[in-house]
Amino acid sequence: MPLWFIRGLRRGVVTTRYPARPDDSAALLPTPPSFRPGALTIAVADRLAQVCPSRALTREGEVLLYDVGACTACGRCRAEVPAAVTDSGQFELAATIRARLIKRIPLADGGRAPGSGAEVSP
Amino acid sequence: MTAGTDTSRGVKETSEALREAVARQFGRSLHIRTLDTGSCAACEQEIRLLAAPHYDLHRLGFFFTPAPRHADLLMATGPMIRAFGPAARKTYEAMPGPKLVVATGACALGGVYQPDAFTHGGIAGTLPVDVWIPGCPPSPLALLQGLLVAVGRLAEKVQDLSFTQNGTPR
Amino acid sequence: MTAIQRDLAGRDPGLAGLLAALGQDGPAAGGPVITADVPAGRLEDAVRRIAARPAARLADVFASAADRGDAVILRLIWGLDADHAYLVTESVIEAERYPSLSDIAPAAFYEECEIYEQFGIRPAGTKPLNRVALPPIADCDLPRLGRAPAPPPADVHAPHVVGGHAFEFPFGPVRQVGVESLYYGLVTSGEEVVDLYLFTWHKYRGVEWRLQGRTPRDALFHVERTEGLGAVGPAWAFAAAAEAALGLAPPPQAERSRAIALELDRLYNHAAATAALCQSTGLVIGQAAAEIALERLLRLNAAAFGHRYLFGVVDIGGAAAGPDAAALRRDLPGAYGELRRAADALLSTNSFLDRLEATGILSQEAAARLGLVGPVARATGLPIDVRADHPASPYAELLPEVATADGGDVLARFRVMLAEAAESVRLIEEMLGAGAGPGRAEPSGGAGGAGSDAAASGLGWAESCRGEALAWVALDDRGRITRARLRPASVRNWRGFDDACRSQNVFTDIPIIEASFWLTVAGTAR
Amino acid sequence: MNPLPVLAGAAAAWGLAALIALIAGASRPWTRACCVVSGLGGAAALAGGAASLISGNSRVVTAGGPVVVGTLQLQATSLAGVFVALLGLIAVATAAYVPRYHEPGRGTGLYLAVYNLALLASLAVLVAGNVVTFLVAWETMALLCYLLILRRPRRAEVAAGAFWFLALSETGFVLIIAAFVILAAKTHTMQLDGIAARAHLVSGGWRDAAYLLALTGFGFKAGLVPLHVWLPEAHPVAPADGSAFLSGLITKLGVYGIALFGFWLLPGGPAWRGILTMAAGAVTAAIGILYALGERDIKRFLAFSTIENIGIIVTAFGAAMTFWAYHQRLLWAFLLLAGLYHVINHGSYKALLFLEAGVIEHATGTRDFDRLGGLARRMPRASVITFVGTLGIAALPPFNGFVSEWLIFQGLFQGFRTGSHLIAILIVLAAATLGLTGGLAIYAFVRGYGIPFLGMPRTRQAAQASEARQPVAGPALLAVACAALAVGAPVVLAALARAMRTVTGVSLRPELLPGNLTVIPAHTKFSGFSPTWLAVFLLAITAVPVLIYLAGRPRAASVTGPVWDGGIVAFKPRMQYSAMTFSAPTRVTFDALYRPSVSLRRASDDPAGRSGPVHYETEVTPVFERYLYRPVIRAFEWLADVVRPIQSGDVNLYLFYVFAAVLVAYLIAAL
Repeated sequence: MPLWFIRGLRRGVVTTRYPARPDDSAALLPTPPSFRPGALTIAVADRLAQVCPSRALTREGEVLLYDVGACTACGRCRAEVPAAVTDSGQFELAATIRARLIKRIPLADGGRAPGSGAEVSP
Repeated sequence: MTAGTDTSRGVKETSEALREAVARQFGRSLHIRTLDTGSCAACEQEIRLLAAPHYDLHRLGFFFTPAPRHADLLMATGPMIRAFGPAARKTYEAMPGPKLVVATGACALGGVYQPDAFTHGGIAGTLPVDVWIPGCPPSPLALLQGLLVAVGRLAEKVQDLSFTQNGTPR
Repeated sequence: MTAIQRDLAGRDPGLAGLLAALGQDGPAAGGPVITADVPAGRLEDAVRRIAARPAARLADVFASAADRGDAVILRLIWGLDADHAYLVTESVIEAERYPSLSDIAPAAFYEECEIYEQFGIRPAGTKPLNRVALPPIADCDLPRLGRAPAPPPADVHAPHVVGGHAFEFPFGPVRQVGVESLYYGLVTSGEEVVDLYLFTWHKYRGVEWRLQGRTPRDALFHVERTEGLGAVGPAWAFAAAAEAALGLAPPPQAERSRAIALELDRLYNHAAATAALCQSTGLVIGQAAAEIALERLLRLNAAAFGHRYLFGVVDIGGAAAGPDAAALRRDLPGAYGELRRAADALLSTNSFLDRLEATGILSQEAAARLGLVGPVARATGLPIDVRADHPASPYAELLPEVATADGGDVLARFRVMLAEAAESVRLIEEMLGAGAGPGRAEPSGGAGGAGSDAAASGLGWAESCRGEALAWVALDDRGRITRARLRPASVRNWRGFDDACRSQNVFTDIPIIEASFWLTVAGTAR
Repeated sequence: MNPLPVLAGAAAAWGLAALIALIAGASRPWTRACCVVSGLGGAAALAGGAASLISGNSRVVTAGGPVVVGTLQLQATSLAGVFVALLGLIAVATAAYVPRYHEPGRGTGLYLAVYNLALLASLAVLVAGNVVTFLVAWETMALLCYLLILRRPRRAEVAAGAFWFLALSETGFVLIIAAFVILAAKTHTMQLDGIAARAHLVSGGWRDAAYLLALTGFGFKAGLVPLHVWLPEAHPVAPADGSAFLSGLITKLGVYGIALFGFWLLPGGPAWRGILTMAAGAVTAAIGILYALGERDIKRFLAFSTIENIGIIVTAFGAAMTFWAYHQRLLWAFLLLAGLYHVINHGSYKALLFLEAGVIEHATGTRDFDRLGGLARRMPRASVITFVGTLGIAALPPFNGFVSEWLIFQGLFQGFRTGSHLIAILIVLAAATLGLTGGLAIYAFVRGYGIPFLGMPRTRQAAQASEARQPVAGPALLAVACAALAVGAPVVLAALARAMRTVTGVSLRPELLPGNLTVIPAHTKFSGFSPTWLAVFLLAITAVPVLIYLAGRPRAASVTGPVWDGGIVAFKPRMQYSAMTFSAPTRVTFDALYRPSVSLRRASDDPAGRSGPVHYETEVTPVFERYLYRPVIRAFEWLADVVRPIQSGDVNLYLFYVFAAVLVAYLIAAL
């Protein structure tokens, strides 16, 4: 046992300083997507909603409803439309009210502009 | 969006009161009981790692306890299998008040499983949830943040996030 | 692993005879998967013939509803390890009863119970069946894969002590902190463990039911989340099954990408098992050391594939993500070094070894009888390893070392895990050398794949961290799943758990045994 | 004062009670009347016994002229006084118990008649003044007890149990006769005090022979291992009050016999005699409690615990004799006193426990531990009373068992005063054995109380048990006695010390009781404590946490929830410790003694996967019955076969036998 104790001391401290200081291992984590409204047309929104395996994305009229709680950060939407979806880099997502996890993302001008959204000006 | 929304609204005020009561009564020490309502075991692994050297939640005054009688906070994972519902309710009722429930992981929040004959698709319908931690599985860091939000030691960030950004994606 | 053609040269000529006996024109049925139709009348005889064969093990038994009528198709999957082939026999069962398979091949008992619950047909004979998935609730009517059993006979229940000088020690389902829900019924005379049985119904999610009607890619999302600890193996098996059905051949770099993920998966699971062993033996510092290694391995996973538990790596027809080779080369030695140092220190700590030696002994005979797989089987000296017995790219070229031990106790399992971890590191480095990355083979023709637009089915397998994971998928002509069978290794190895515990007289050894099996309830109650 | 008249009153009362029962046992009021009379007799016996402790041995009274069996002579001795008092106590308790326990009826009438006559006969044994009276009374007592056990003769196990009792009792009787004959022949007197006075005339060899015969003969009745086998057979089949009487008193008559020979008729003797007695006692104690742990039947369990306590008493006696051999008269008298004190204590709580066993059996219809459970809620009165008895017999303060066992231990711990290392070690060994016994006894009675009274009911009968209309007064009285004998220990011991002065001639009073309620084991500056103050102190201590709780009770309304069960569907009675599983560790540790046999049956033990219900059985081998008595019985059967030919049934042959016998007699006379 003392041997173990010494090993422990030799090993040194690995403990994160979070929340006092940010932890850089967070950069490795898969994080929920972030969307570029400019690139989100109705067609794109429907494609995203269609590939989302956890039904985190649904289109409600001219709004893309994004349920961060249901999202598993699987990255399929990003793979589907890379131009419109990127990585939010957020991992501090705890909410005390479920509704706060549901985001309403406006679609680009009623979705008139088709395509990848690359030509949509921000 | 999910069965849980109304419930969570219903318990909002109480959950605020609870958090204050918790802060008052337990100071900065809190005992945690976990509850697996049908998870895939990944959330469990992340929760176990909270006690590991890299995260060491004891330094923040959190402790795990196997006995719900000693627990102040219930970390529930999984989509709440219907057959497990009674056991989950028993566990919650076995805890002394004031008590908090933390829905942990996408399953518990209604992400992976839709309500059907097997599961409730989330725990909100069965237990009054106070804090929701997304992620599949939520990383230990996310869990730490959730716990600290639960006891009111960190402000929640998510309501200020829009998950939209302009400019071309990285 | 998708169907890659192998010639029959390496095979024992007896196989041809066997196949002939099964009514197959032998050599024609080449390839790693041989399918044989066996009429219900000749099923018993066929099972006897195959079971009599050396190194033939009944890997899985499952049923699916026939297209017409309420007949049931009973499929037996045999691992003909010596012949490097899987043999799938199909029998159409019209009657309520079918010949009792477990009397010939005991490994089939658990599945017989399962099939009774799901399809309402039961083996001939009067043997009582155990409850497997359906909760013991009176008006429980969960959707089934087939038709519900006719009014269920009273003899379907978990075994209970009904009398005498023993009592049931209830444990769970809500157990220690941070473990899955699982109910032990521990039947004890006060000192010795007379019997031990498990309830897993409170985690039964009906995954196989919920996969029906989905596209394989959509289904894969759920397959990965069926057993999250060690998700790569089952996911790969499922993907391979779908690929076999669709006739896809993933590009080599994608296969290596998968394989790297699989070995990383093995690494972190063995590290987690080590931590669990330390926890169950009360060796806190050792646990901390193992957990440091575990956390570093998980971060390595995240760095290499973008997910700590390697979800979303495997894809139908290839790999959705490729490893960050630089990150792997940089961090793998360090992370593995942590594990190695912790393990070396543990293996020189007598107070630790004393708890492991001669604990949870499982005889080789029992392991073979119950059809156990993976480290649990290998620790009894059974060299069962899909990567060597049924190799497919990239393992066909890598020729992985199969680590075995004898004794069958917890220590043997621990040693096997450590040896495998070392081997995994070697394999990863080799595959990195060969180059790995994302990639996907798109269906060539219609959804049916391989040009044919008829409904297709396929078998897939992979050596997950817990042992052989099998999957069998049948697609309709629209490429949607009509029946998906998942058989993670957990399903197999739990049935050896009570034997191992019964070899013990001390309750406190049971957590140690559980840690050394390192199974998940989620994998069983899928 | 002379207690004999009082005792005569007791005898008369019991005779009258027997008469009433015989005539009008069928009617409830008359049964009550009978019990009242019997109870009065008991009170008289209690008083008389106590009196004879103080007043010393009365003179011998020759009641009536020559009877067929010799003259009837009576004497109230201080030694017997202890047992007479106990007899009275038990008689009162059972008298209060019987009316509610027995349904009036012909059988009950007969039973009560027999029972009161048995009381009478036991009293006669205790006040017998000469050998013949003693033997006649003894045999009468034995036969009446046999009838007592035969309350329900049609049941096979009843007949068997009763037969065990009779057979061993008669075997012992023969040895007892031999012992008395030796003494009477050597001292040329039949009077007991005469024998005591002229004991020095008996040569050493004959003394030892007589003592060994007596030890064995009375050992059968007392239940010394291996002569104990009748207790577990006879106790369960007798009615509860009968068992209480058998265990509380009849076994003590055996102890009385041993004390009679060891301390009055043949005081002292060589060291080995004491060592032998002590060893017999220690072995009996250990084996008794171990077998008690193996039992499921409450009454068999209590019977084995009786064997254990007899062992403790006899150990004390043996140690006393050893001390005599080493001229430690003080400890000699002290250990005798401690043993007699334990006799009273055990009589009180064991009778209590047997009476409550009867209550449980009536309320639930079973005596099987593993079919009971949760009775504390259903039967609060019974559970409280039983708890008192349990604390007493487990030798836990503040009750009486603790005081007497403490005294015995203190006596044994002074083995070093013998001056001989070997003897000191042997005595300490005996103490160690009693230590093990005491520990196992606590274990056994945690089980004996916890399994039936705590937890969940294991059967429907247990769940529906009701103690309405069940007897209370009798056991309650004994519970009070248990407390009084502990709290009032100084008084009791004072009386016993007086008796010791009569029996041993040693005056213990100053050493034992320096006043201020303290008790000192024979030698000051060794140890000492005050049972009275201990009791007070314990009550105070238990009060403290209660007060603290009441003071610091949270103001908020407390919530009562179900037991945390790990979320299982429902707790089932089979999910709790049963009597057999609770004692499994001892079965494993002492398997050399138990030789347990295990059988595991299962609906399907298929190698593929066990399924269906399992049934686990473990049985303890009855070593003594199987390896000691069965051969003997076989031998007798063989002998019977051998001698059968001479029983031809031919009259002439029998005439020839008579003739031959007469001839032999004449020849002997002629020589």
